[in-house]
Amino acid sequence: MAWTREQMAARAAQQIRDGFYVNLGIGIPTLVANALPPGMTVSFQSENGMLGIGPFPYEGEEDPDLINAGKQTVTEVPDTSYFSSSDSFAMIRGGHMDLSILGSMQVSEQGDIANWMVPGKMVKGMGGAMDLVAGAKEVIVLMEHVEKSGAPKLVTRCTLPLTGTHVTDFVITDLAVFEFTKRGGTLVLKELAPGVSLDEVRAKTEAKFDVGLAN
Amino acid sequence: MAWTREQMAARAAQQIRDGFYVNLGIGIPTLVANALPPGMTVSFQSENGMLGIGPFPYEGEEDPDLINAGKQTVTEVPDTSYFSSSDSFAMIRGGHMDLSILGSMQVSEQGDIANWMVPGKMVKGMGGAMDLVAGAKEVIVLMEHVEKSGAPKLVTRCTLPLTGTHVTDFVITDLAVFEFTKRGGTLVLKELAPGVSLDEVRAKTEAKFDVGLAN
Amino acid sequence: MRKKVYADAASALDGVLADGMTIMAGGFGLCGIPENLIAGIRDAGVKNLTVVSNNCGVDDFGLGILLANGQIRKMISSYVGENKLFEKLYLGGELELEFNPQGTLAERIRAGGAGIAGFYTKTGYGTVIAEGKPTREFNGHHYVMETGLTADLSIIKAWKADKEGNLIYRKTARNFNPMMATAGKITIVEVEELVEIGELDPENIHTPGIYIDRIIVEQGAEKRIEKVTTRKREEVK
Amino acid sequence: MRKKVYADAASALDGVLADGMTIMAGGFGLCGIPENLIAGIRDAGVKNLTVVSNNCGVDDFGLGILLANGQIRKMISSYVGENKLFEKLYLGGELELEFNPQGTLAERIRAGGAGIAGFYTKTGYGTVIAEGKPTREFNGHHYVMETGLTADLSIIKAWKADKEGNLIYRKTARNFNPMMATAGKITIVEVEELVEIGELDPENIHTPGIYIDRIIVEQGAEKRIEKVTTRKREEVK
Repeated sequence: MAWTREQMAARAAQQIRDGFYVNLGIGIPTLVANALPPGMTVSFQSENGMLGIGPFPYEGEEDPDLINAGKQTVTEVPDTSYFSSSDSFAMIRGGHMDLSILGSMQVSEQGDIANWMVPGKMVKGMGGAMDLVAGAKEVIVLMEHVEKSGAPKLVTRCTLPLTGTHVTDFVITDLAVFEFTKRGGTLVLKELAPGVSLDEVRAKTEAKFDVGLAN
Repeated sequence: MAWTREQMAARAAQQIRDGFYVNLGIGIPTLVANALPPGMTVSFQSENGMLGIGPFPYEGEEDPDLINAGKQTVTEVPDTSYFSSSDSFAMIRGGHMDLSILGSMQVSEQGDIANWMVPGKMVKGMGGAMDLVAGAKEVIVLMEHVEKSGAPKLVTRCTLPLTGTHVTDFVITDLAVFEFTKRGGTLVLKELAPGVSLDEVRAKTEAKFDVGLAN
Repeated sequence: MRKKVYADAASALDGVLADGMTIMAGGFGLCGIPENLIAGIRDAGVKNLTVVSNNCGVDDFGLGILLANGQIRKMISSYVGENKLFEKLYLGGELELEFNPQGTLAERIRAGGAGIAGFYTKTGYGTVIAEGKPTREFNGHHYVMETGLTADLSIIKAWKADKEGNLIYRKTARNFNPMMATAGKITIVEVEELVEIGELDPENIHTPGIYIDRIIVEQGAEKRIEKVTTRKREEVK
Repeated sequence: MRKKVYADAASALDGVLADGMTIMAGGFGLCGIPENLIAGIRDAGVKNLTVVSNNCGVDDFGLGILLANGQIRKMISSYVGENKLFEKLYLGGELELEFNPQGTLAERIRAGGAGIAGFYTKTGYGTVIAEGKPTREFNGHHYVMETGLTADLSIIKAWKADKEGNLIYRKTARNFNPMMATAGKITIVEVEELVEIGELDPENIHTPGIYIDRIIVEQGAEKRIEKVTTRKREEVK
């Protein structure tokens, strides 16, 4: 049975180490914060200029000056710091974020990501995604295994405009977990969701991958 | 009679307009702060990271954490702000300083400045001088008209290693005041110190200059 | 004497607006935007503007009101997804759009204010963003050259200013405001509170007054929240 | 749990030093220098260091003690005029020296920490500083390309840290410390006071804790003043 969004987030949370500084993209990645095991010290960064993000505020305590990159109201934690957008992206681009977890429309077998633009549809913009994939020490993509149409999202080459090339380390879908041997290296299937068969994953994956399942 | 150092500084102070943000180099330029007419609002910047510099501290009140770019102890004023060296030079390089007043060993008739290095002597380094001459909106050189040896310091071409090219707007020496028509333009003699003759200035100046003395 | 304080947006904008000019506008989404100054630009009716701002407001608020009023010819932004009017104008060819990755946009503005004419970033290498731009290899990695960005006018929002223009921002309302303060030929700030010189801590001034030409105290700002997200309060034991 | 706090310089430097490494050291003159950490490096005896620092201390203090101990092979600085030993070693060919204009040095370090591989500045164009470096014209002006600078280790000085490594600096002791904090593969800070997490104002943190790996509380620092300049106290009426 395929993983739910929450289970995908929980699986991604397993990749987070104690002490990590992490940037979470919008969508499924935002669920990762709630899936962390207790007792871990992890700081979340928001690219609009905040390190150390707390939970949503209590009703009535929303502060218009305190939002995350998804424009949602959030709160401080005791070690929060605020900074400008240029300082924020200096942090991201300079390789100081341990991990960026973000959604994608396609990931190629070279680790290219396409997550910001569908030609013919209105272009919303890439926001901070190109900086995050170029800058974070580790990049995890969290996405459905296939399009609503059934088309594979793990592809030989991205057909959509790219966000970055050779930037993916880890891909977690509702069906399986993949890891790249290194940046721009080989894609390896590491885990299957419970009840999901290798054949199903093969059928729904266009990208070439090695099988490295633990037994 | 040639101007004293204090008189040179006073002449330089006349170039400062109300509201100016000014960086003063070490040596004679530091005297300019004391020569300002009362009632003017002028802020002095120090490239080690301070805007709004007060006078020297009272004896016994020196703060090792509060120095100017000449490494002298200074004080705050009510509108002081502190910032990092990169922010300080962003301010300088970005063209936000109205005026930089600095000493020099040579100035050429193209407005080139050479003020940081004498070949064969120990090299101390250029510090912030290259950034200041490249970045300030207006650059005034305050220097003796000739070397101790009698050699002219206003020269056809600088023989010493350059600090910047086409960067001088104004030159004030103990004998005279010169202005460049524009950056990289023509050098024009504007004033003579009391009792100093045009012939004396001609004799002691290698650089070609036009005479534009007020009568 | 520096006289930086103006009575309102109209007087602060007087003499600095012109058709076809480039304006940087601070804010991220609707957070930390200069509401009064945007309204002042709408009222002035100046046209054919190029606006540099991370986003373009929403349909009826923020920079959206300049769009609705037909004043913007071109946007330089990283994300404009919250604005339906934007889509309509863009698809109708009435609006030019230049996308910059958010970090590249922030850095271009910082560079513009800091006298850095160009810089090399990994961001966007191998993507459409790099097309037509010089690239260069450093230590085996590929970088794209981006250029510094300046504006004829920057309109920004801060929390507090003293009368010299020293500024502090509040929480994530800081965002693009500090860099834009440095990159405008003229910079006007809108603040919630104006204090006397000497009341701000000199160690904690986010933007030194040298960057600020004019100051107004914000009147009647809405400070709209784009996406209210909350959690339920736990039961009191 | 992040465990960033160490007992002293020796323990904080344990395992991070190696012959031939590049070290960035904060400070301007003798102001804002990490005295304990410099002494710790002297005690460790590591050799052939490349040191990036605006100055090189004085003969018997600051980085001067590493010079005197023969540990520095190369300096990258903007001004070394206060140090006679420096002159002797340099003229004797025992010391390499790379001068950077002070603003270029500051920006190279910021760039190194910010993932900017290179940038264009007007500073030094047409001078010996530009020799061998790429140049480029932007809007009719000439610029020199300078590269980002990083280090194996940065040793910096701050006023206060919380246990997460959020830092604030004091007055002009800030100088090069914030950029160097971002440009070291490992960054160790020496502070005058360590406080609990939550005690520093989140709006006024000069360096966020993400940049700080290890923290020590300074013991017995001299904080020497290079040039004491004072004025006479006015007569009390």
